[in-house]
Amino acid sequence: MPEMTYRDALNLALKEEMRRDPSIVVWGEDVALYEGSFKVSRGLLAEFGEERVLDTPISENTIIGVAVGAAMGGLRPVAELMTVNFALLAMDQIIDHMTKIRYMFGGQVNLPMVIRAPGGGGSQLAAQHSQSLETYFMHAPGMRVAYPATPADAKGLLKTAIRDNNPVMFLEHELLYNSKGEVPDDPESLVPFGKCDVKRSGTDITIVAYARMTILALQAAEELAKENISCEVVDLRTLAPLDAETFVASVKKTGRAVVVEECWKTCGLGGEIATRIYDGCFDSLRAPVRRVSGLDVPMPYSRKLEKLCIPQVADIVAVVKETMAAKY
Amino acid sequence: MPEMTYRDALNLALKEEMRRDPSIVVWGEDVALYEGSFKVSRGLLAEFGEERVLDTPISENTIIGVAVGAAMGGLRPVAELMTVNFALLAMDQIIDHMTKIRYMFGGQVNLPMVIRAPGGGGSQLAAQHSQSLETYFMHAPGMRVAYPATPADAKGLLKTAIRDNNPVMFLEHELLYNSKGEVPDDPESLVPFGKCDVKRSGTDITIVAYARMTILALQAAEELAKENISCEVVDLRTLAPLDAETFVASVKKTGRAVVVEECWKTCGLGGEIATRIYDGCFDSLRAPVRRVSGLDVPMPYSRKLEKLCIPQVADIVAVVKETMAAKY
Amino acid sequence: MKETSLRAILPDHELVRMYEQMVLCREFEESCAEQYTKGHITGFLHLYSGQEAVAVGSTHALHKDDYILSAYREHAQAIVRGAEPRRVMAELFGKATGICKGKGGSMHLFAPELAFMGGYAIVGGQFPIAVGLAFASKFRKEGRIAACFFGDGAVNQGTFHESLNWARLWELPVLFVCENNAYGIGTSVERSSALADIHKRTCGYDIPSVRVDGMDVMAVHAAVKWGAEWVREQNRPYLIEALTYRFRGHSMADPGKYRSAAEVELWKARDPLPAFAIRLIEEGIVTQAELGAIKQESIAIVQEAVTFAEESPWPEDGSVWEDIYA
Amino acid sequence: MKETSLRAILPDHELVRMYEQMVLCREFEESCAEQYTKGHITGFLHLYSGQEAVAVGSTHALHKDDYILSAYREHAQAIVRGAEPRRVMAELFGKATGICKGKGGSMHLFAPELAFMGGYAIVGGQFPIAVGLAFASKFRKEGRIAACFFGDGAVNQGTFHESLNWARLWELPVLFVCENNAYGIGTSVERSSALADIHKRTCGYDIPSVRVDGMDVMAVHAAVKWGAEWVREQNRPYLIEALTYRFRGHSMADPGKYRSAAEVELWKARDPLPAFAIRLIEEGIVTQAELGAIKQESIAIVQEAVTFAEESPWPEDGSVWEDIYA
Ligand SMILES: Cc1ncc(C[n+]2csc(CCOP(=O)(O)OP(=O)(O)O)c2C)c(N)n1
Ligand SMILES: Cc1ncc(C[n+]2csc(CCOP(=O)(O)OP(=O)(O)O)c2C)c(N)n1
Ligand SMILES: [Mg+2]
Ligand SMILES: [Mg+2]
Repeated sequence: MPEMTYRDALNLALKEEMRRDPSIVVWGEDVALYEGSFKVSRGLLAEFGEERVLDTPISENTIIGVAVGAAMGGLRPVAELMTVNFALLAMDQIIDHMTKIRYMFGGQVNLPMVIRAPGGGGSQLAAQHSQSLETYFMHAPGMRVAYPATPADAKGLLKTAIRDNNPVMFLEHELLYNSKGEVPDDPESLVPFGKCDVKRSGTDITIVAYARMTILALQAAEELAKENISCEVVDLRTLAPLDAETFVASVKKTGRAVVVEECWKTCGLGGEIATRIYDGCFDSLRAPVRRVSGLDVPMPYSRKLEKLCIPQVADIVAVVKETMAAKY
Repeated sequence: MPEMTYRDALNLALKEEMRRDPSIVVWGEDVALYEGSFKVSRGLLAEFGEERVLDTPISENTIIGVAVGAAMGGLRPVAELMTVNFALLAMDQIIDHMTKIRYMFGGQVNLPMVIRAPGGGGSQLAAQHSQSLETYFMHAPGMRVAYPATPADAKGLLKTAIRDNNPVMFLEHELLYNSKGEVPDDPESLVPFGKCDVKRSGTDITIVAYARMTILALQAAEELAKENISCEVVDLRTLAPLDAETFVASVKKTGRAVVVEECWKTCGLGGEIATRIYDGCFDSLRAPVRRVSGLDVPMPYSRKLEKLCIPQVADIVAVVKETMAAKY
Repeated sequence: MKETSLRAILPDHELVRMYEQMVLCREFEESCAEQYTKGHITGFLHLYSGQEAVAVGSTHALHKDDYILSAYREHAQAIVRGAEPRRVMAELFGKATGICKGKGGSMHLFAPELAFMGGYAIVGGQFPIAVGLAFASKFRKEGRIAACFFGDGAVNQGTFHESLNWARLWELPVLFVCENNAYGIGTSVERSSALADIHKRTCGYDIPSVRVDGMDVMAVHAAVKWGAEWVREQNRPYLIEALTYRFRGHSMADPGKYRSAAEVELWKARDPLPAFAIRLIEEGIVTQAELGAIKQESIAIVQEAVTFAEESPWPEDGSVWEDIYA
Repeated sequence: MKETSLRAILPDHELVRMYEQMVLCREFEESCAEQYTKGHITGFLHLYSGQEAVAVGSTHALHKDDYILSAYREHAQAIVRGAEPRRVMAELFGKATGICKGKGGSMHLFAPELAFMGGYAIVGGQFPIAVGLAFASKFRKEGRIAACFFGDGAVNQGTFHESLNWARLWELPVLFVCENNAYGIGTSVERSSALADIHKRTCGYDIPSVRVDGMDVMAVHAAVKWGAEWVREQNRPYLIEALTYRFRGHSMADPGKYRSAAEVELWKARDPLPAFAIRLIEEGIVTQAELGAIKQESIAIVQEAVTFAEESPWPEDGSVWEDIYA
């Protein structure tokens, strides 16, 4: 398997799918001529031409709404929001339209569309540009939500997203674009939705995470192994559908769980995961499920403060140790 | 204490506060001449004139953004979103601006503003007009979120909201407008933020609820009392700040808890409440915390189906009984 | 000046059909009001009475496969496009036989086989969707245009602006049709729009536009005919503002106190139904007796629709989980 | 035609002050670039070099208490308004002494005591806020106007439309100033706007507007002077489009390949700094030697700012929880 970056894996997924299916079109701010502000769409305009790869005005709600219409009209649009923060300008088309149209119209139409949105914090972009909004998308029924941690999952999940006949919110982590890993080169190798991936097996405690938090959880597990704590790291991969079965089974085995989420803690997805774990493992849990979360503050700019707001490896290590030490 | 409706209690709160403080201004779609589509602003234009009570174009994002600016400029705007559903068109100004401005500008400015938004389902208004979006507001730091269940709380909380120097999302339930109750007529009688109200004391199980769900919980408690199940009903009143102390103390006492939420279950506020209960009562809980939630579907129009999507008294009764019966 | 003879524009049977549809829509809406009062129809109910010339004039000027999108006052748009009144009524009753299985209700009719692409309840929500459908049509070289209907209140939403700019920039075949009935709920155009001449608001996008008498079905027909062909040929957007009026309140919940009785009467005197009937009679296209028969026929269709809706089954409980995902 | 003598417009000391500020801003930005390369400044960094005539010409034409709002390319706007360069630099370093205590960074400068009401990083986010400030000023009879600066890319956001309509409808004193630097990141105005003449986009709102040479500080000054007074007297919005250019990439991350070298050179030949310097010398307002001194002075100010920022303490960890709630 060739090694490539998360960015290149996404780029390859787009290219392979666009070659396969001429009804796939791509648009967004600066995705064509400029090749994307994170260069994920590099080479698309050159290969597929300006009929299929289009730059748009800065009009996020309409970027999504036009995709909704085009999907109703028989195409498979992949719309990029330059960053997920701008989804807040498009919540009307995302939540009021994209996720509801199929249902409210009695199932008479499919919306095979993908929204690609880079997100997450950690680059000192301050409050308006560092948000982790995944919980907002998980909360609303009617769409799939994927958020890969590795290049292989990035490629396989994006291909699945594009082939899915449902709307998909496809989140990408800005700090993972340069991360490298092996990626299957078979264009038919897909990663299914609704299946967690156990990225590390362990026996003492389960760490449930997603996207960049998975990478940090794996680093934490490595450190903890030195102290003889054996962590199982479960990567959600898709937030919707949520594969509770896999992480519940893991916690049943280990008896302890920590959830790592980059988003704000209050009403973040970590509360949902924790509740599902309690639902499924009430009598096998040996300690309360702990959350390692983004702080409940707007993101500060200063790197000194920013670091406090985003879960760090050391935070995970500390909370795992506390959970292991808890006596009940 | 005079008896009045939730609607009139809100109306009175607006009037009393506007009489007290001339910097309070009110605007929204059809709030002035038409007196509000739910008539909460009845009589305001007549009493306070068109300088302070203004109709706006149908431009929700700007309705909020203008309030943000006016608050920065020294006024105390109370902006109405005709229904909370339209907050989705204003998420940019609500989440990117209103909740972040104070922080990102280093605390140099206050935003004393209130967004009033009627919401909730149950009137066969279908998917785009029946949303319960409270979790979205709870998730984002930087604002207060109030959601009263009774006329007294409606008046007292709205007055607190208007006097607060922070942005407040003030939610009102459309099906409660005609509900009646005693309301203190002292204009200085306020209801504090961040304090749950134990609306019924009990010993066997705690039901945590808010807004209309509190009313249903009280009805359920009444029925359950006939079967000798003693329910304590805790009404959150403000979702942010969240008074976990009170409901945790209640569950410590009863040993069992059910959370009732009108919103979608997945990543709804019920998961947060449940997790806080587990955090606080891990060793005193006698059964898993159960959620009675809105179904994870866009709201269907047909009343037959709609009823299935919104928690009903019978659902609460059933889940409480199951929780009481659970053996661990 | 003598008006052009109707026969010079359309064949007799189509003219009669147009009149029949106007009457049918009026009867349908009046029946809805009755069913709402009886509690059979619930939720929001926005009636179209008074505006029939717009839906009928437009639809007959469009190709059958041109896309139509509308807001929540869309019963007539759907029925004129060919939706069965009985299935529309069943939808309003929330029955399983409804056009959207009871899931959409009054504000969300949808019939893709008729290229009727939906009623939308978020004011301004349909603009970008229409642009997207036009994009798909152009991309697939289908030659269909997207006709997007909306109210005067919708033009102050950001999506109106974003969509006009986008449609012109990408050169897409969208026909924007504003049904200016003078009010958005209780707020008049003058109190919501900086420029009350709505058709002039396209000047900032290099999009041509025209204002037309929306109470005159043939005037609407002519404007849409010309506009739709221009859009189709140029692959560019165009906007038509039709001046019209709703005879009832905004929805069934609205007593309509913000309009004077005199104003309402003035507009009722311009009712598009009798106005069109008179022209049809004057030109000898129908007789007075035929007019009566048309009305009876419409009443019968609507009554049958109500019976059908009443007798139809409720959706199965299990269906609440269906239709979310493909 | 001979241009009006500068002295007939403003006193010597103010003209010199304007030039000093233009030089200071340029030096400040160039120093930021250097500090970014060294890793002292992080995040997004959008420099203003090339556009100085707009901030300087505008600010000097406004009253000191008129509100100013801008986007994320706002260092110069803040400094010209009176923000201390050292506190701005400290903000960019993320230090506790920064103008927003290190919480805002480059894109979110704020100085309410100077009526500088903020840099905003959501394209188009500042429009309604400016309208709200104008409302507050009018309501409180303060006589201040709100000057809202924004880029060419921002005019396609829904908020632009909603805010123009609103400001005109409510008759509010907002001066909209578009800094048209021809690109929104890599997309030219022609490729994003249906009507590339941005000032003409106000026609749909009955708002007057003008286009001005944004490389000429006195032309900007004249346009803003006239516009601001008109806005103040009429209590109505007005829009100015200033044609300008950024000499650097969109942000430090942008190599700027979408612009030809020839185009960049053409604009650099119109650099507002030397152009203004020549006029000041021609009219005998400054000498060549004084120009040199001004530059040295600016360099010193900026160096001091960097030293201040370097030596300033980081924010305390505990401050992360401060400033959210009042
Ligand atoms: C985004 C949004 N805001 C507000 C509403 C509430 N609302 C429903 S209809 C309406 C007035 C719309 O007026 P207009 O566009 O003129 O259409 P008409 O009802 O006259 O046909 C309003 C404000 C809504 N449905 N959606
Ligand atoms: C709502 C939103 N969408 C997209 C972006 C990303 N973005 C930042 S600057 C920019 C271009 C803006 O161009 P313009 O308004 O012309 O300002 P300029 O950078 O030229 O000063 C874009 C698309 C953003 N910050 N906010
Ligand atoms: Mg109208
Ligand atoms: Mg620009």
